[in-house]
Amino acid sequence: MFYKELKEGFCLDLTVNIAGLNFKNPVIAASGTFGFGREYADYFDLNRLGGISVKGLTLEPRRGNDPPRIAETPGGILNSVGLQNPGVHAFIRDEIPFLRKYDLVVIANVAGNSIEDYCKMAEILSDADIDAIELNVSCPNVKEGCLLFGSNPKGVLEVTGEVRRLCKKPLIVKLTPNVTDIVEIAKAAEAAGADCISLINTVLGMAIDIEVRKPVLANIMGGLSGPAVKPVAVRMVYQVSKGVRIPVIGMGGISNGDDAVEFLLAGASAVMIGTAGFVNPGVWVETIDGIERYMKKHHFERVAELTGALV
Amino acid sequence: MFYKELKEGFCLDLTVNIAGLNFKNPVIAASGTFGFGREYADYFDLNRLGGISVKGLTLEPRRGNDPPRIAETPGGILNSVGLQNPGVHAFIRDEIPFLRKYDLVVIANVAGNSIEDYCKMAEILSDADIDAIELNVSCPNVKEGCLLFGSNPKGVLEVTGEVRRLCKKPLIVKLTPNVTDIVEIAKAAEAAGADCISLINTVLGMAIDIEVRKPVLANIMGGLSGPAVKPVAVRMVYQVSKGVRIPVIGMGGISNGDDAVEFLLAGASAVMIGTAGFVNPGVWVETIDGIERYMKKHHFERVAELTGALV
Amino acid sequence: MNFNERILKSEILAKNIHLLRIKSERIAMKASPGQFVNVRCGTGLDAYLRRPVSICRVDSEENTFDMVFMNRGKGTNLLCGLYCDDVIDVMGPLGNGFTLPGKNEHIAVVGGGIGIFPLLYLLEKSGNAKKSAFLGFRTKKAVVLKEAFQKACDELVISTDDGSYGIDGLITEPFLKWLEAERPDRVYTCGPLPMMRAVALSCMEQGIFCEVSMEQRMGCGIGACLVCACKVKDGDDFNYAHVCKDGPVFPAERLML
Amino acid sequence: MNFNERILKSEILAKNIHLLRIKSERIAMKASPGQFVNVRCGTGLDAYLRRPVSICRVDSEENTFDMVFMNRGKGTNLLCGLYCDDVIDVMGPLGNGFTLPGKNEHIAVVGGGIGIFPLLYLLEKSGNAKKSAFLGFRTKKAVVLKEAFQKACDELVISTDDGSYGIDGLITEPFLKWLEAERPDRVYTCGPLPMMRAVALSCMEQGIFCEVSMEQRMGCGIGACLVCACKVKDGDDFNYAHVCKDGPVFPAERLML
Ligand SMILES: Cc1cc2nc3c(=O)[nH]c(=O)nc-3n(C[C@H](O)[C@H](O)[C@H](O)COP(=O)(O)OP(=O)(O)OC[C@H]3O[C@@H](n4cnc5c(N)ncnc54)[C@H](O)[C@@H]3O)c2cc1C
Ligand SMILES: Cc1cc2nc3c(=O)[nH]c(=O)nc-3n(C[C@H](O)[C@H](O)[C@H](O)COP(=O)(O)OP(=O)(O)OC[C@H]3O[C@@H](n4cnc5c(N)ncnc54)[C@H](O)[C@@H]3O)c2cc1C
Ligand SMILES: Cc1cc2nc3c(=O)[nH]c(=O)nc-3n(C[C@H](O)[C@H](O)[C@H](O)COP(=O)(O)O)c2cc1C
Ligand SMILES: Cc1cc2nc3c(=O)[nH]c(=O)nc-3n(C[C@H](O)[C@H](O)[C@H](O)COP(=O)(O)O)c2cc1C
Ligand code: FES
Ligand code: FES
Repeated sequence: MFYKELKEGFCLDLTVNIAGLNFKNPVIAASGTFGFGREYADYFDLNRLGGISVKGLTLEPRRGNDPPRIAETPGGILNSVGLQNPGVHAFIRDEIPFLRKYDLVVIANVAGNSIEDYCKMAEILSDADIDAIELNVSCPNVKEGCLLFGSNPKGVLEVTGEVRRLCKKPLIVKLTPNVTDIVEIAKAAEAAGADCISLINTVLGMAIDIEVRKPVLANIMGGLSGPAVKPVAVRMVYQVSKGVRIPVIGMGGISNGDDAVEFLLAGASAVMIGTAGFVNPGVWVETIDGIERYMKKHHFERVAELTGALV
Repeated sequence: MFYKELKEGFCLDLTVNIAGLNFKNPVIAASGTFGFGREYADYFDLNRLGGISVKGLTLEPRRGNDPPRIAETPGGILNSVGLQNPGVHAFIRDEIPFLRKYDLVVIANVAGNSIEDYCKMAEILSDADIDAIELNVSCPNVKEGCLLFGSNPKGVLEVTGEVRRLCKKPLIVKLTPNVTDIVEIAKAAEAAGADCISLINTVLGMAIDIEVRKPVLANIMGGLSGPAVKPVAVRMVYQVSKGVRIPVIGMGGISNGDDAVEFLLAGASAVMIGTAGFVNPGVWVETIDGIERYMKKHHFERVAELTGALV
Repeated sequence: MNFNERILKSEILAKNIHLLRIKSERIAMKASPGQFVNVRCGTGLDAYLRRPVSICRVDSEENTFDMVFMNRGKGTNLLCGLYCDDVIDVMGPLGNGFTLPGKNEHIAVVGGGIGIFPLLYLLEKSGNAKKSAFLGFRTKKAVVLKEAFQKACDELVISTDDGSYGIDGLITEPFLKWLEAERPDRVYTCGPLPMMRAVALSCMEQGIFCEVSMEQRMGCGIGACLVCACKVKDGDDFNYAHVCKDGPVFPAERLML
Repeated sequence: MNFNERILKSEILAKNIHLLRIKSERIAMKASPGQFVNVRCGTGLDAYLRRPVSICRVDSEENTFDMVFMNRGKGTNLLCGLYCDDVIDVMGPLGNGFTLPGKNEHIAVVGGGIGIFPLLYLLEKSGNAKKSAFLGFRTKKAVVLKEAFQKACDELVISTDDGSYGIDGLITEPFLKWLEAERPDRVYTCGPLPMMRAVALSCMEQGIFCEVSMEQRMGCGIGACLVCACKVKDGDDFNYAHVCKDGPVFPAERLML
C-alpha cells in the first residue's frame, strides 16, 4: 500500500519552495498567455495563484509578428506572437506596481537577441521589484537569438553563465523541446548556475489552410502548445528531473488538476499553465483545487511529496 | 486567381512516381500500423492503396516490449510495441506472397541494432520481391541502435551510405522528429544516397496513470502519433522538402483527405497513414477519395502538382 | 468559472446561417453594440479554441441576446447542434463597441455577409438618429434579418453579388454614391476587408466619422495573449493593437487600410 | 467504412453500469461467446481510441446484441450519453471466443466485476450442458443481471467482497471448493487477473479444461498494430500473442499466469 495513514485534523500543505522562493501553491501562470495579469484579474482573484511569469520581455519594445498569429490544430494551438511587449523599462514602470498588489511570486520572463541583451535585462531586473528571472532561450517565433541559444548546450551554458554573474535574483532557465537531447541542455543550464529549469516552451509546428494554399500563420511556422503536447512535456520533465539536481517547473498542455499531478509525479516541483486558460479562464484556480482533491484522495499532506513520487 | 481552367472531359491523375516507383495514388499504409496487410484486407480492397510499408523488420524475430504498449493522450496515442516482428526471413517466406496478390507498392521497413544488421537486411531484401526499402533509423521503442543512428547527421550518413552500397532497391530513409535540426539530418541521408525521405516517425512522449502513480506504458516512454503531432509533421515536411532535392513522403496524424492535401502542399510527394486507421479502418480509402475531391474542387488534374504548391 | 447560459431559441435563418437566442443577465445587462461573445463549441478538443461571435441584438427586458453565425468550420458546426434549452458557454460581453450616435444625427451602417449582425444591434440602440443601412449579400438565398433591419432603420438598401435580389453588385457602389450626396454624421462598417476599406477611405477623404469593426483569429479573447493583432498607425510608423480588447471596433483613422 | 448501428435500448443496471441493446445483423449473425466489439466513443478527439467491450448476449431472431459496460473513463462516459434510437459505431465481432461445451457436459463459469458479461452469452449458448455460474461483485449494489444468469444456468453462486450480498468474500473460495468436489468438464473465467489466475492454476492442477478471457489496452482491435500483447508460453521461453486477434480467450495452459 502506498497510502499514508490519514491523520485527524489532516491539513494540506500546498506550498513549494523553489530556489528560495516561496510559492503558496505550485500553480503558476505561463509566460505569454497571461499578459501582465491585468486581464485575468477581471475573472478571478490573482491572489489564488502561486505565481505569474509575465509576457516575455525584451530590452526594447517589440511589436511582434504579422497576423494571423494563431492557428487551431488537433488538441492544441500554434502561435507566432513574436514577443510583442512594451520592453523591460515600461514593464518595471507600468506593470510591477500593479502585480505587487497581489500576494504571488512574480517572475520576469526575458528574451534577447544577444548575450548582451540578456545580461542587460538581468542587471536591470536585478534591481527591480520582482522575485525571479526566467531566461527564455526557447522562443521559436523570433528570427534572431533566443531559440538559437536554447538549441544547444554550448549556447545555454554561455548565456546562462553570463547572466548568472550579474543576476541577483533566482534564475530559472526555460528550455525548448525542439532538441535532440533535452537532458544535456538542462545539465548545461545547471552547470552554468541556473537555480531552476522550466519546460517546455512550444514545439515548432505549422498548419496550412488548404483552401487558400497558404500557411495559416503569417510567420509560416509557430509554436505548438495545449493538450496535444502534454505527453512530450511529461516525458521531458521526467527526463530532466532525473538528470539535474535543481528543481523543475513543468508545463505543456495542462488543463486540470489531474494533468498537473501528472507533471508533479513526473518530477516537477511546480507547474505553469497557459493555453488551457484561453478556453477556460478558471483553469488555474480549478487546477489548484484539483491538486488538493488528489492529495486528499491519495493521502498526501504536502504537495512537495508529489514531486517525482512514482512508485 | 490560382485556379486553372477546368477542361472538358477532365480526368484526374492520382499517380505519383517516387524514386522510379509507380504509385497508383499517393496514399500508403504506414509501417507498424498495418501489419502485413492481412487484417485490413478483411475491411477493404488493398488494391485501392498506393502502397504499404510493412511492420518494421529486424534480422532476427523480435517479441517486442512488455504490455501495456499503448496509451491514449489528447488527440493522439503513445505506443511502445518495440518492433515485434517475425524477422526478415519469415517476412519473405510468409508475407511477400500474400502481398504480391495485390497491385500496390510494397515497402520493407527495416530496423537494426547495428550497421551490419541494416546492411544484411538490405542485401537479403535486395533479392526479395519487394519494391523498396524504408530504413527505419527512428524507432524510439528499442534500446539499442535505430534511433541512435537517426538522431544525428553522422549516424544517418553512415548507415545510409553503407546500406546504399549494397541495396539494389530504391532506398527510403525514415527520420525521427526528435531532433534539433531535421533538415541537416535529411541532407545527410540525401548525401549518402537515399532516394527518398519519409517522415515523421513518432515523437517521444510519456503518460502517467496518476491513480496508480506509474507510467501507463510498461516501457515508461513511447512514441506519440495521431492528430496531435500533425503540426509538427507538416512543419518538418515543409522544412525538409525545401532542404533536399529527393522526394519526401509525409506522415503524422493524417486522418482524411484534407490532412493529406496539407502534407502534399507542404512539400510531400505522397503520404502515409497509420494511427487514424485504428479509429477508422476506412481512412486510407476515404483519404484517396478526399484528395480527389479536393483536386476537382481546386482544378488540379495531376496529384503531383499539389506537391509544394503553396501560393 | 461558469459562463453557461440557457438557449431560448435556435433558428435556421438561411442555409448555414443560424440564430441562437440566449438568456444571460450578465451579457444583456452589460453589452453594447459592436461587442462580441467568445463561445465554446462543444466541451472537448475538437474545436479547442472559443469562437468570437458578435452580439446581434439584446432584449434588456427579457435579459436575452441573439447571436447569428455562419456554419463554416469545426466550431460553428458544433454550434449548429444546439437547441432550445441546451446550455452554451459564452464569455462576454467582450471588446470595445461602436460609438453611439448623438440625438438626431444621421448615420449609415454598411455591412457585408456575417458583418451585418453587430450592425443590427447598433441600429436598434441608436435611438432617434436618422438611420440608413446598406447591406451586401452573396445571393438572394443568403439574405437574412431583412425585416429586423427594416424596422430598425429609416432606409434600407440591399445588394447581392449575383444580382438575384436588390441591387446587382457590391454594396459599396450604391453606398458611395449615397455618401457623397447625403454626407451623414457617422458611418459604421463591418464585413469583408475590401468593402470596409472602400467605405473607410471614402469617409476619411470626406471627413466623415467612420468606425470599422475588424476580424482576427483569437486565443484568449480578453487581451492577454496578444495573438489577435491588428495594424494601427503609430506616428509615422505602425504598431499592433488587439482586436479583442482594443477593438473589434476601431476609428477608421487609426487603421492601416 | 460504416459500422454504425442503431441503439434499441439504453438502460442503467446499477450505478455506473450501463446496458446498450444494439440492432446489428452483421454482429448478431456472426458473433460467438467471448468475442467483443470495438466501440467508437463520440466522433472526435476526446476519447480517440475505440473501446473494447464484450458481447453480453445476442438475440439472433431480432438481430440484436447487448453490451454492458462500466463507466470508468473518458470513453465509457461518452457512451453513457447514448439513448434509444441513437447511432453507435461498433466494429465486430472481433477476436476468438470460448470453445463451446459438448452436449451434456458439465461446465462452470467464474466471473468477477465487468468480467461476468461475456459469460452470460456463453451460458446462453451452451445448450443443454449442465451449467454452474460463480460470480463475484464488489458489493450488493453492484450486482447486476442476476435474473438473466439465473435463467441461463442450473446453479448460481454469488459473492460480494464486502459480504453485503451472497457469500462474503472472493468468489474463488466457494468456486475452488466446488471445483474439487464436482470436477466439471470445462471451466471458463473472466475478470480480475488474481481471480483468473487462481481459477486457472487450480484447473490445470486438476487437469480440468480451462479457458481464460484476457484484457489489454488496444489500438486497432484486429491484429494489425501489435499493441495488445499478452505473454504466452513458447517452449521453455515465452512470446507475445495478441489479445484482440489470438484472444481474448486463451486456453489456460498457454498463458504465463
Ligand atoms: C469580433 C468578431 C466578431 C465576429 N462575429 C461573427 C458573427 O456575428 N457571426 C459570424 O458568423 N461570424 C463572426 N465572426 C467570425 C467567426 O469568429 C468565425 O467565422 C468563426 O470563428 C469560424 O469558426 P469555425 O469553427 O467555423 O471555423 P474553423 O475553420 O474551424 O476555425 C478555426 C480557427 O480559426 C478561427 N477563425 C476562422 N475564421 C475566422 C474569422 N473569420 N475570424 C476570426 N477567427 C476565425 C476560429 O475562431 C478558430 O480558432 C466574428 C469574428 C470576430 C473576430
Ligand atoms: C476484450 C475486452 C473485453 C472487454 N469487455 C468489457 C465489458 O464487457 N464491459 C466493460 O465494462 N469493460 C470491458 N472491457 C474493459 C473496457 O475496455 C475498459 O473498461 C474501457 O476501455 C475503459 O475505457 P474508458 O474510456 O472508460 O477509460 P479511459 O481511462 O479513458 O481509457 C483510456 C484508454 O485505456 C484503455 N483501457 C482502460 N482500461 C482498460 C481495460 N481494463 N482494458 C482494456 N483497455 C483499457 C481504453 O480502451 C483507452 O484506450 C473489456 C476489455 C477488453 C480488452
Ligand atoms: C500565445 C502564447 C505566447 C507565448 N509567449 C511566451 C513568451 O513570451 N515567453 C515564454 O517563455 N513562453 C511563451 N509561451 C509559451 C508558454 O509559456 C508555454 O511554455 C507553452 O505554451 C506550453 O504551455 P501550455 O500548453 O500550458 O500553453 C507562449 C505561449 C503561447 C500560447
Ligand atoms: C503502433 C505503432 C507501431 C509503429 N511501428 C513502426 C515501425 O515498426 N516502423 C516504423 O518505421 N514506424 C512505426 N510506427 C510509426 C508510424 O509508421 C508513423 O511514422 C507514425 O505513427 C506517424 O503517423 P500516424 O500519425 O499516421 O500514425 C509505428 C506507429 C504506431 C502507432
Ligand atoms: S485574443 Fe488574446 S489578446 Fe486578443
Ligand atoms: S489492438 Fe492492434 S493488434 Fe491488438
